[in-house]
Amino acid sequence: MIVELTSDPIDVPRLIEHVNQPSNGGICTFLGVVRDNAEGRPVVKLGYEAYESMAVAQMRTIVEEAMQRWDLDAVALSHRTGELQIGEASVAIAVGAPHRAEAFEACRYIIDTLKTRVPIWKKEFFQDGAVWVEPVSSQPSTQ
Amino acid sequence: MIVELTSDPIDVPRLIEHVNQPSNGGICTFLGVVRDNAEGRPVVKLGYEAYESMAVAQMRTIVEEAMQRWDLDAVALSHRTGELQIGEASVAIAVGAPHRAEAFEACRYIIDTLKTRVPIWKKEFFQDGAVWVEPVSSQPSTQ
Amino acid sequence: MAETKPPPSASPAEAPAAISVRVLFFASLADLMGERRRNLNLPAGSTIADALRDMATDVPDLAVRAPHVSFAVNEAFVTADAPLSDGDELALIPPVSGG
Amino acid sequence: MAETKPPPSASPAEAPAAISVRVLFFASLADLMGERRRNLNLPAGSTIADALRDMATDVPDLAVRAPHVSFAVNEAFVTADAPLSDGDELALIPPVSGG
Repeated sequence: MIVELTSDPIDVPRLIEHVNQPSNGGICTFLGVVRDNAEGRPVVKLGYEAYESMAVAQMRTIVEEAMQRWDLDAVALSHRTGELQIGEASVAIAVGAPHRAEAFEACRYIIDTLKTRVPIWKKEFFQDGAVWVEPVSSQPSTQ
Repeated sequence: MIVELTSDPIDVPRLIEHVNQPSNGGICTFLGVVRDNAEGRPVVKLGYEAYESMAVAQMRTIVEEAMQRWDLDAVALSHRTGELQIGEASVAIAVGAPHRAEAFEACRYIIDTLKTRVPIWKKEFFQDGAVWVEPVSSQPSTQ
Repeated sequence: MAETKPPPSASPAEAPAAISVRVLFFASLADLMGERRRNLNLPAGSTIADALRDMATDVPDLAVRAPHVSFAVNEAFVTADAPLSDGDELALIPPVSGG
Repeated sequence: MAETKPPPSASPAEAPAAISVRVLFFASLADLMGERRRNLNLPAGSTIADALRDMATDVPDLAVRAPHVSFAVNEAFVTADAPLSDGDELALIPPVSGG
Protein backbone atom coordinates (compact mmCIF):
# COMPACT_ATOMS: atom_id res chain seq x y z
CA MET A 1 0.00 0.00 0.00
CA ILE A 2 1.16 3.52 -0.83
CA VAL A 3 -0.61 6.32 1.06
CA GLU A 4 1.07 9.69 0.99
CA LEU A 5 0.83 13.44 1.01
CA THR A 6 3.48 15.08 -1.10
CA SER A 7 4.53 18.58 -2.05
CA ASP A 8 6.29 17.17 -5.14
CA PRO A 9 4.54 16.30 -8.42
CA ILE A 10 2.81 12.93 -8.17
CA ASP A 11 4.69 10.13 -9.91
CA VAL A 12 1.75 8.33 -11.53
CA PRO A 13 3.76 5.53 -13.19
CA ARG A 14 5.22 4.66 -9.77
CA LEU A 15 1.69 4.25 -8.35
CA ILE A 16 0.62 2.09 -11.28
CA GLU A 17 3.78 0.00 -10.95
CA HIS A 18 3.00 -0.53 -7.27
CA VAL A 19 -0.41 -2.08 -7.97
CA ASN A 20 0.67 -4.02 -11.07
CA GLN A 21 1.08 -7.33 -9.31
CA PRO A 22 1.08 -10.66 -11.15
CA SER A 23 -2.34 -11.75 -9.89
CA ASN A 24 -4.03 -8.53 -11.05
CA GLY A 25 -5.73 -8.32 -14.43
CA GLY A 26 -7.13 -4.81 -14.22
CA ILE A 27 -5.83 -1.49 -12.94
CA CYS A 28 -8.10 1.52 -12.57
CA THR A 29 -6.56 4.89 -11.86
CA PHE A 30 -8.09 8.25 -11.15
CA LEU A 31 -6.29 11.56 -11.37
CA GLY A 32 -7.75 14.80 -10.15
CA VAL A 33 -6.14 17.51 -12.23
CA VAL A 34 -6.22 21.27 -11.91
CA ARG A 35 -8.89 22.68 -14.21
CA ASP A 36 -8.48 26.09 -15.83
CA ASN A 37 -11.84 27.25 -14.49
CA ALA A 38 -14.18 26.98 -11.52
CA GLU A 39 -17.75 26.97 -12.79
CA GLY A 40 -16.63 29.08 -15.71
CA ARG A 41 -14.44 31.54 -13.83
CA PRO A 42 -10.79 31.37 -14.98
CA VAL A 43 -8.50 29.79 -12.39
CA VAL A 44 -4.83 30.82 -12.24
CA LYS A 45 -3.59 28.14 -9.84
CA LEU A 46 -4.67 26.11 -6.82
CA GLY A 47 -3.32 25.69 -3.32
CA TYR A 48 -3.89 22.65 -1.12
CA GLU A 49 -3.57 22.69 2.65
CA ALA A 50 -3.90 19.59 4.83
CA TYR A 51 -4.16 18.62 8.47
CA GLU A 52 -1.32 16.36 7.50
CA SER A 53 -1.17 13.69 10.18
CA MET A 54 -4.94 13.24 10.29
CA ALA A 55 -5.26 13.42 6.49
CA VAL A 56 -2.77 10.58 6.05
CA ALA A 57 -4.51 8.55 8.76
CA GLN A 58 -7.91 9.07 7.10
CA MET A 59 -6.50 8.24 3.68
CA ARG A 60 -5.05 5.02 5.08
CA THR A 61 -8.38 4.12 6.69
CA ILE A 62 -10.23 4.69 3.41
CA VAL A 63 -7.72 2.58 1.49
CA GLU A 64 -7.96 -0.20 4.08
CA GLU A 65 -11.78 -0.10 3.86
CA ALA A 66 -11.56 -0.47 0.09
CA MET A 67 -8.99 -3.26 0.23
CA GLN A 68 -11.13 -5.22 2.65
CA ARG A 69 -14.45 -4.60 0.90
CA TRP A 70 -13.15 -5.56 -2.56
CA ASP A 71 -10.50 -8.05 -1.38
CA LEU A 72 -7.62 -6.15 -2.97
CA ASP A 73 -3.93 -6.62 -2.37
CA ALA A 74 -2.62 -3.40 -3.87
CA VAL A 75 -3.80 0.20 -3.75
CA ALA A 76 -1.85 3.44 -4.07
CA LEU A 77 -3.12 6.89 -3.07
CA SER A 78 -1.16 10.11 -3.29
CA HIS A 79 -2.36 13.67 -2.65
CA ARG A 80 -0.49 16.87 -3.36
CA THR A 81 -0.11 19.80 -1.01
CA GLY A 82 1.02 23.33 -1.74
CA GLU A 83 0.68 25.25 -4.98
CA LEU A 84 -0.44 23.53 -8.18
CA GLN A 85 -0.56 24.79 -11.76
CA ILE A 86 -3.24 24.01 -14.39
CA GLY A 87 -2.93 20.37 -15.53
CA GLU A 88 -1.03 19.14 -12.49
CA ALA A 89 -2.50 16.18 -10.59
CA SER A 90 -3.80 17.04 -7.13
CA VAL A 91 -4.67 13.45 -6.32
CA ALA A 92 -3.87 10.10 -7.88
CA ILE A 93 -5.35 6.71 -7.06
CA ALA A 94 -4.32 3.38 -8.53
CA VAL A 95 -6.21 0.18 -7.77
CA GLY A 96 -5.22 -3.24 -9.03
CA ALA A 97 -7.62 -6.16 -8.90
CA PRO A 98 -7.96 -9.59 -10.46
CA HIS A 99 -11.01 -8.32 -12.39
CA ARG A 100 -12.00 -4.88 -13.60
CA ALA A 101 -15.30 -4.38 -11.77
CA GLU A 102 -13.54 -4.37 -8.40
CA ALA A 103 -10.82 -2.04 -9.68
CA PHE A 104 -13.36 0.53 -10.92
CA GLU A 105 -15.60 0.32 -7.88
CA ALA A 106 -12.79 0.57 -5.33
CA CYS A 107 -11.15 3.47 -7.18
CA ARG A 108 -14.45 5.35 -7.30
CA TYR A 109 -15.10 4.63 -3.63
CA ILE A 110 -11.70 5.98 -2.62
CA ILE A 111 -12.02 9.30 -4.46
CA ASP A 112 -15.66 9.79 -3.42
CA THR A 113 -14.89 9.05 0.21
CA LEU A 114 -11.68 11.08 0.26
CA LYS A 115 -13.69 14.10 -0.83
CA THR A 116 -16.06 13.76 2.13
CA ARG A 117 -13.77 13.12 5.05
CA VAL A 118 -10.07 13.73 4.50
CA PRO A 119 -9.05 17.06 6.05
CA ILE A 120 -7.59 18.72 2.97
CA TRP A 121 -8.67 22.11 1.65
CA LYS A 122 -8.41 23.65 -1.78
CA LYS A 123 -7.88 27.35 -2.44
CA GLU A 124 -8.74 28.67 -5.88
CA PHE A 125 -6.65 31.57 -7.10
CA PHE A 126 -8.31 33.87 -9.61
CA GLN A 127 -6.88 36.94 -11.37
CA ASP A 128 -8.42 39.15 -8.71
CA GLY A 129 -8.39 37.15 -5.52
CA ALA A 130 -8.56 33.73 -3.94
CA VAL A 131 -11.17 31.67 -2.10
CA TRP A 132 -11.16 28.54 -0.01
CA VAL A 133 -13.50 25.99 -1.55
CA GLU A 134 -16.03 24.78 1.02
CA PRO A 135 -18.62 22.43 -0.47
CA VAL A 136 -21.85 22.64 1.50
CA SER A 137 -22.47 18.94 1.01
CA SER A 138 -19.09 17.65 2.14
CA GLN A 139 -19.56 17.83 5.89
CA PRO A 140 -17.65 14.86 7.33
CA SER A 141 -19.85 12.56 9.33
CA THR A 142 -18.92 11.64 12.86
CA GLN A 143 -17.10 8.33 12.93
CA MET B 1 -8.64 11.24 -29.90
CA ILE B 2 -6.08 8.45 -29.87
CA VAL B 3 -7.33 5.08 -31.11
CA GLU B 4 -4.68 2.54 -31.99
CA LEU B 5 -3.57 -1.05 -32.19
CA THR B 6 0.10 -1.46 -31.46
CA SER B 7 2.61 -4.28 -31.28
CA ASP B 8 4.84 -2.10 -29.05
CA PRO B 9 4.35 -1.66 -25.29
CA ILE B 10 1.60 0.84 -24.56
CA ASP B 11 2.89 4.26 -23.52
CA VAL B 12 0.41 5.01 -20.71
CA PRO B 13 1.79 8.47 -19.78
CA ARG B 14 1.33 9.52 -23.41
CA LEU B 15 -2.36 8.54 -23.28
CA ILE B 16 -2.87 10.41 -20.01
CA GLU B 17 -1.07 13.45 -21.41
CA HIS B 18 -3.39 13.38 -24.41
CA VAL B 19 -6.54 13.67 -22.30
CA ASN B 20 -5.08 16.10 -19.76
CA GLN B 21 -6.63 19.20 -21.27
CA PRO B 22 -7.08 22.44 -19.32
CA SER B 23 -10.86 22.13 -19.02
CA ASN B 24 -10.67 18.62 -17.54
CA GLY B 25 -10.66 18.09 -13.79
CA GLY B 26 -10.70 14.30 -13.70
CA ILE B 27 -8.92 11.57 -15.63
CA CYS B 28 -9.92 7.94 -15.31
CA THR B 29 -7.71 5.29 -16.82
CA PHE B 30 -8.09 1.56 -17.11
CA LEU B 31 -5.31 -0.86 -17.90
CA GLY B 32 -5.88 -4.49 -18.67
CA VAL B 33 -2.71 -6.29 -17.62
CA VAL B 34 -1.58 -9.85 -18.18
CA ARG B 35 -2.40 -11.94 -15.11
CA ASP B 36 -0.20 -14.85 -14.07
CA ASN B 37 -3.16 -17.23 -14.05
CA ALA B 38 -6.43 -18.03 -15.80
CA GLU B 39 -8.94 -19.20 -13.22
CA GLY B 40 -6.07 -20.53 -11.15
CA ARG B 41 -4.10 -22.20 -13.93
CA PRO B 42 -0.61 -20.66 -14.32
CA VAL B 43 -0.26 -18.57 -17.49
CA VAL B 44 3.13 -18.22 -19.16
CA LYS B 45 2.27 -15.47 -21.64
CA LEU B 46 -0.58 -14.21 -23.82
CA GLY B 47 -0.99 -13.61 -27.52
CA TYR B 48 -3.44 -11.14 -29.07
CA GLU B 49 -4.65 -11.36 -32.66
CA ALA B 50 -6.90 -8.77 -34.29
CA TYR B 51 -8.90 -8.24 -37.43
CA GLU B 52 -6.93 -5.06 -37.49
CA SER B 53 -8.83 -2.72 -39.79
CA MET B 54 -12.22 -3.65 -38.35
CA ALA B 55 -10.90 -3.61 -34.78
CA VAL B 56 -9.64 -0.05 -35.15
CA ALA B 57 -12.91 1.01 -36.77
CA GLN B 58 -14.94 -0.57 -33.94
CA MET B 59 -12.68 0.97 -31.32
CA ARG B 60 -13.14 4.39 -32.93
CA THR B 61 -16.91 3.92 -33.00
CA ILE B 62 -16.98 3.00 -29.30
CA VAL B 63 -14.84 6.00 -28.38
CA GLU B 64 -17.07 8.29 -30.44
CA GLU B 65 -20.16 6.87 -28.73
CA ALA B 66 -18.61 7.58 -25.32
CA MET B 67 -17.47 11.08 -26.29
CA GLN B 68 -20.96 11.96 -27.49
CA ARG B 69 -22.83 10.35 -24.62
CA TRP B 70 -20.70 11.97 -21.89
CA ASP B 71 -19.83 15.14 -23.83
CA LEU B 72 -16.08 14.51 -23.69
CA ASP B 73 -13.37 16.21 -25.67
CA ALA B 74 -10.51 13.80 -25.06
CA VAL B 75 -10.28 10.02 -24.99
CA ALA B 76 -7.35 7.70 -25.70
CA LEU B 77 -7.60 3.97 -26.39
CA SER B 78 -4.72 1.68 -27.22
CA HIS B 79 -4.74 -2.11 -27.60
CA ARG B 80 -1.72 -4.37 -27.95
CA THR B 81 -1.30 -7.14 -30.47
CA GLY B 82 1.22 -9.97 -30.54
CA GLU B 83 2.89 -11.63 -27.58
CA LEU B 84 2.62 -10.18 -24.06
CA GLN B 85 4.40 -11.12 -20.85
CA ILE B 86 2.91 -11.13 -17.32
CA GLY B 87 2.34 -7.57 -16.11
CA GLU B 88 2.27 -5.96 -19.56
CA ALA B 89 -0.77 -3.89 -20.48
CA SER B 90 -2.95 -5.43 -23.18
CA VAL B 91 -5.29 -2.45 -23.31
CA ALA B 92 -5.18 1.09 -21.94
CA ILE B 93 -7.95 3.65 -21.84
CA ALA B 94 -7.68 7.24 -20.65
CA VAL B 95 -10.72 9.49 -20.35
CA GLY B 96 -10.59 13.13 -19.33
CA ALA B 97 -13.73 14.98 -18.25
CA PRO B 98 -14.61 18.16 -16.43
CA HIS B 99 -15.96 16.05 -13.53
CA ARG B 100 -15.08 12.58 -12.31
CA ALA B 101 -18.43 10.82 -12.71
CA GLU B 102 -18.28 11.16 -16.48
CA ALA B 103 -14.64 10.06 -16.58
CA PHE B 104 -15.37 6.86 -14.63
CA GLU B 105 -18.57 6.02 -16.50
CA ALA B 106 -17.12 6.59 -19.96
CA CYS B 107 -13.96 4.62 -19.15
CA ARG B 108 -16.04 1.69 -17.89
CA TYR B 109 -18.31 1.87 -20.93
CA ILE B 110 -15.35 1.72 -23.29
CA ILE B 111 -13.71 -1.34 -21.75
CA ASP B 112 -17.02 -3.17 -21.28
CA THR B 113 -18.09 -2.49 -24.86
CA LEU B 114 -14.68 -3.24 -26.33
CA LYS B 115 -14.86 -6.68 -24.77
CA THR B 116 -18.16 -7.44 -26.50
CA ARG B 117 -17.63 -6.26 -30.05
CA VAL B 118 -14.08 -5.47 -31.06
CA PRO B 119 -12.64 -8.33 -33.14
CA ILE B 120 -9.58 -9.12 -31.04
CA TRP B 121 -8.76 -12.55 -29.66
CA LYS B 122 -6.61 -13.63 -26.74
CA LYS B 123 -4.58 -16.82 -26.65
CA GLU B 124 -3.48 -18.10 -23.25
CA PHE B 125 -0.19 -19.96 -23.20
CA PHE B 126 0.25 -22.52 -20.41
CA GLN B 127 3.24 -24.71 -19.64
CA ASP B 128 1.66 -27.54 -21.61
CA GLY B 129 -0.29 -25.89 -24.38
CA ALA B 130 -2.30 -22.89 -25.49
CA VAL B 131 -5.98 -22.05 -25.97
CA TRP B 132 -7.91 -19.30 -27.65
CA VAL B 133 -10.18 -17.64 -25.11
CA GLU B 134 -13.77 -17.61 -26.35
CA PRO B 135 -16.21 -16.24 -23.77
CA VAL B 136 -19.64 -17.73 -24.27
CA SER B 137 -21.30 -14.45 -23.30
CA SER B 138 -19.35 -12.12 -25.57
CA GLN B 139 -21.16 -12.77 -28.84
CA PRO B 140 -21.16 -9.44 -30.69
CA SER B 141 -24.68 -8.33 -31.51
CA THR B 142 -25.61 -7.39 -35.03
CA GLN B 143 -25.34 -3.65 -35.48
CA MET C 1 -7.35 -14.19 -57.57
CA ALA C 2 -7.33 -14.36 -61.39
CA GLU C 3 -8.82 -17.86 -61.25
CA THR C 4 -11.94 -16.62 -59.43
CA LYS C 5 -13.25 -14.62 -62.39
CA PRO C 6 -16.97 -15.40 -62.81
CA PRO C 7 -18.15 -17.26 -65.93
CA PRO C 8 -19.53 -15.09 -68.76
CA SER C 9 -23.10 -14.10 -68.13
CA ALA C 10 -25.90 -14.70 -70.66
CA SER C 11 -27.01 -11.11 -70.23
CA PRO C 12 -24.11 -8.77 -69.37
CA ALA C 13 -26.44 -6.08 -67.98
CA GLU C 14 -27.67 -8.36 -65.19
CA ALA C 15 -25.88 -9.35 -61.99
CA PRO C 16 -23.24 -12.02 -62.62
CA ALA C 17 -24.43 -15.59 -62.26
CA ALA C 18 -21.54 -16.21 -59.83
CA ILE C 19 -19.82 -14.05 -57.23
CA SER C 20 -16.41 -14.19 -55.69
CA VAL C 21 -16.03 -13.48 -51.97
CA ARG C 22 -12.89 -13.15 -49.88
CA VAL C 23 -13.33 -15.02 -46.56
CA LEU C 24 -11.19 -14.25 -43.50
CA PHE C 25 -10.61 -16.64 -40.58
CA PHE C 26 -9.28 -15.59 -37.19
CA ALA C 27 -7.97 -17.17 -34.03
CA SER C 28 -9.53 -20.61 -33.39
CA LEU C 29 -11.22 -20.56 -36.80
CA ALA C 30 -7.90 -19.94 -38.56
CA ASP C 31 -6.60 -22.99 -36.66
CA LEU C 32 -9.69 -25.01 -37.66
CA MET C 33 -9.54 -24.04 -41.33
CA GLY C 34 -5.77 -24.33 -41.58
CA GLU C 35 -5.67 -21.00 -43.37
CA ARG C 36 -6.33 -17.32 -42.68
CA ARG C 37 -8.20 -16.48 -45.89
CA ARG C 38 -9.67 -18.03 -48.96
CA ASN C 39 -11.49 -16.88 -52.07
CA LEU C 40 -14.86 -18.48 -52.48
CA ASN C 41 -16.97 -18.66 -55.65
CA LEU C 42 -20.70 -18.83 -55.03
CA PRO C 43 -23.87 -18.54 -57.07
CA ALA C 44 -25.25 -15.01 -57.25
CA GLY C 45 -27.76 -14.44 -54.47
CA SER C 46 -25.86 -16.55 -51.93
CA THR C 47 -26.02 -15.62 -48.27
CA ILE C 48 -23.45 -16.08 -45.52
CA ALA C 49 -25.27 -19.29 -44.53
CA ASP C 50 -24.74 -20.56 -48.08
CA ALA C 51 -21.05 -19.73 -47.87
CA LEU C 52 -20.79 -21.64 -44.59
CA ARG C 53 -22.48 -24.70 -46.09
CA ASP C 54 -20.07 -24.55 -49.01
CA MET C 55 -16.99 -24.38 -46.75
CA ALA C 56 -18.35 -27.07 -44.41
CA THR C 57 -18.05 -29.61 -47.23
CA ASP C 58 -14.25 -29.26 -46.77
CA VAL C 59 -14.29 -28.77 -43.00
CA PRO C 60 -17.38 -30.34 -41.42
CA ASP C 61 -16.48 -28.94 -37.97
CA LEU C 62 -17.20 -25.46 -39.29
CA ALA C 63 -20.91 -26.32 -39.15
CA VAL C 64 -20.51 -27.24 -35.48
CA ARG C 65 -18.78 -23.94 -34.72
CA ALA C 66 -21.11 -21.75 -36.78
CA PRO C 67 -23.71 -21.11 -34.03
CA HIS C 68 -20.96 -19.45 -31.97
CA VAL C 69 -19.55 -17.38 -34.81
CA SER C 70 -20.43 -13.80 -35.72
CA PHE C 71 -20.10 -12.40 -39.19
CA ALA C 72 -18.89 -9.18 -40.71
CA VAL C 73 -19.21 -8.15 -44.32
CA ASN C 74 -16.85 -5.39 -45.30
CA GLU C 75 -16.12 -4.79 -41.59
CA ALA C 76 -19.74 -4.38 -40.46
CA PHE C 77 -21.46 -6.97 -38.29
CA VAL C 78 -24.33 -8.73 -40.11
CA THR C 79 -26.44 -11.83 -39.52
CA ALA C 80 -26.01 -15.16 -41.30
CA ASP C 81 -28.94 -14.46 -43.63
CA ALA C 82 -27.17 -11.42 -45.12
CA PRO C 83 -26.70 -11.66 -48.89
CA LEU C 84 -23.21 -11.56 -50.35
CA SER C 85 -22.11 -9.50 -53.31
CA ASP C 86 -19.23 -9.96 -55.68
CA GLY C 87 -16.02 -8.63 -54.14
CA ASP C 88 -17.27 -8.69 -50.54
CA GLU C 89 -14.93 -9.39 -47.65
CA LEU C 90 -16.61 -11.85 -45.30
CA ALA C 91 -15.04 -12.27 -41.85
CA LEU C 92 -15.87 -15.21 -39.60
CA ILE C 93 -15.55 -13.86 -36.07
CA PRO C 94 -15.25 -16.28 -33.15
CA PRO C 95 -16.31 -14.99 -29.72
CA VAL C 96 -14.07 -11.99 -29.10
CA SER C 97 -11.72 -11.82 -26.11
CA GLY C 98 -9.84 -8.55 -26.38
CA GLY C 99 -9.23 -6.21 -23.50
CA MET D 1 3.25 25.89 26.15
CA ALA D 2 4.78 26.14 29.65
CA GLU D 3 2.25 28.82 30.58
CA THR D 4 -0.72 26.46 30.07
CA LYS D 5 0.07 24.31 33.11
CA PRO D 6 -3.14 23.81 35.10
CA PRO D 7 -3.45 25.38 38.58
CA PRO D 8 -2.76 23.06 41.53
CA SER D 9 -5.76 20.89 42.35
CA ALA D 10 -7.30 20.71 45.80
CA SER D 11 -7.24 16.95 45.61
CA PRO D 12 -4.27 15.72 43.50
CA ALA D 13 -5.85 12.29 42.96
CA GLU D 14 -8.84 13.81 41.11
CA ALA D 15 -8.97 15.25 37.60
CA PRO D 16 -7.50 18.75 37.43
CA ALA D 17 -9.94 21.63 37.90
CA ALA D 18 -8.71 23.08 34.62
CA ILE D 19 -7.54 21.52 31.38
CA SER D 20 -5.32 22.77 28.60
CA VAL D 21 -6.23 21.99 25.00
CA ARG D 22 -4.29 22.66 21.81
CA VAL D 23 -6.66 23.99 19.13
CA LEU D 24 -5.81 23.84 15.41
CA PHE D 25 -7.34 26.06 12.70
CA PHE D 26 -7.19 25.31 8.99
CA ALA D 27 -7.91 27.02 5.70
CA SER D 28 -10.70 29.60 6.03
CA LEU D 29 -10.75 29.19 9.81
CA ALA D 30 -7.04 29.96 10.03
CA ASP D 31 -7.78 33.12 8.04
CA LEU D 32 -10.70 33.96 10.34
CA MET D 33 -8.77 33.37 13.56
CA GLY D 34 -5.59 35.01 12.29
CA GLU D 35 -3.59 32.07 13.62
CA ARG D 36 -3.11 28.38 12.94
CA ARG D 37 -3.10 27.15 16.55
CA ARG D 38 -3.67 28.31 20.08
CA ASN D 39 -3.55 26.80 23.53
CA LEU D 40 -6.80 27.09 25.40
CA ASN D 41 -7.38 26.74 29.14
CA LEU D 42 -10.85 25.50 30.06
CA PRO D 43 -12.61 24.26 33.18
CA ALA D 44 -12.43 20.52 33.62
CA GLY D 45 -15.47 18.85 32.02
CA SER D 46 -15.63 21.32 29.13
CA THR D 47 -16.90 20.13 25.78
CA ILE D 48 -16.01 21.27 22.26
CA ALA D 49 -19.08 23.53 22.37
CA ASP D 50 -17.67 25.16 25.51
CA ALA D 51 -14.32 25.70 23.77
CA LEU D 52 -16.10 27.34 20.83
CA ARG D 53 -18.02 29.68 23.12
CA ASP D 54 -14.77 30.61 24.80
CA MET D 55 -13.02 31.40 21.51
CA ALA D 56 -16.07 33.25 20.12
CA THR D 57 -15.59 35.92 22.78
CA ASP D 58 -12.45 36.92 20.81
CA VAL D 59 -13.81 36.17 17.36
CA PRO D 60 -17.61 36.40 17.26
CA ASP D 61 -17.75 35.18 13.62
CA LEU D 62 -16.57 31.79 14.85
CA ALA D 63 -20.06 31.23 16.26
CA VAL D 64 -21.52 31.96 12.81
CA ARG D 65 -19.18 29.48 11.15
CA ALA D 66 -19.54 26.75 13.80
CA PRO D 67 -22.62 25.01 12.27
CA HIS D 68 -20.52 24.30 9.16
CA VAL D 69 -17.46 23.10 11.03
CA SER D 70 -16.54 19.52 11.92
CA PHE D 71 -14.38 18.59 14.86
CA ALA D 72 -11.61 16.13 15.49
CA VAL D 73 -10.07 15.33 18.85
CA ASN D 74 -6.69 13.67 18.58
CA GLU D 75 -7.36 13.13 14.85
CA ALA D 76 -10.71 11.35 15.24
CA PHE D 77 -13.96 12.99 14.15
CA VAL D 78 -16.30 13.72 17.08
CA THR D 79 -19.42 15.81 17.62
CA ALA D 80 -19.53 19.20 19.36
CA ASP D 81 -20.82 17.65 22.61
CA ALA D 82 -17.66 15.58 23.02
CA PRO D 83 -15.82 16.24 26.29
CA LEU D 84 -12.27 17.50 26.22
CA SER D 85 -9.40 16.20 28.33
CA ASP D 86 -6.19 17.82 29.39
CA GLY D 87 -3.63 17.63 26.60
CA ASP D 88 -6.15 16.98 23.80
CA GLU D 89 -5.57 18.26 20.29
CA LEU D 90 -8.81 19.77 19.01
CA ALA D 91 -9.00 20.50 15.28
CA LEU D 92 -11.66 22.75 13.78
CA ILE D 93 -12.31 21.36 10.33
CA PRO D 94 -14.09 23.51 7.76
CA PRO D 95 -15.90 21.68 4.92
CA VAL D 96 -13.18 19.65 3.21
CA SER D 97 -12.34 20.11 -0.47
CA GLY D 98 -9.46 17.76 -1.21
CA GLY D 99 -9.27 15.57 -4.28
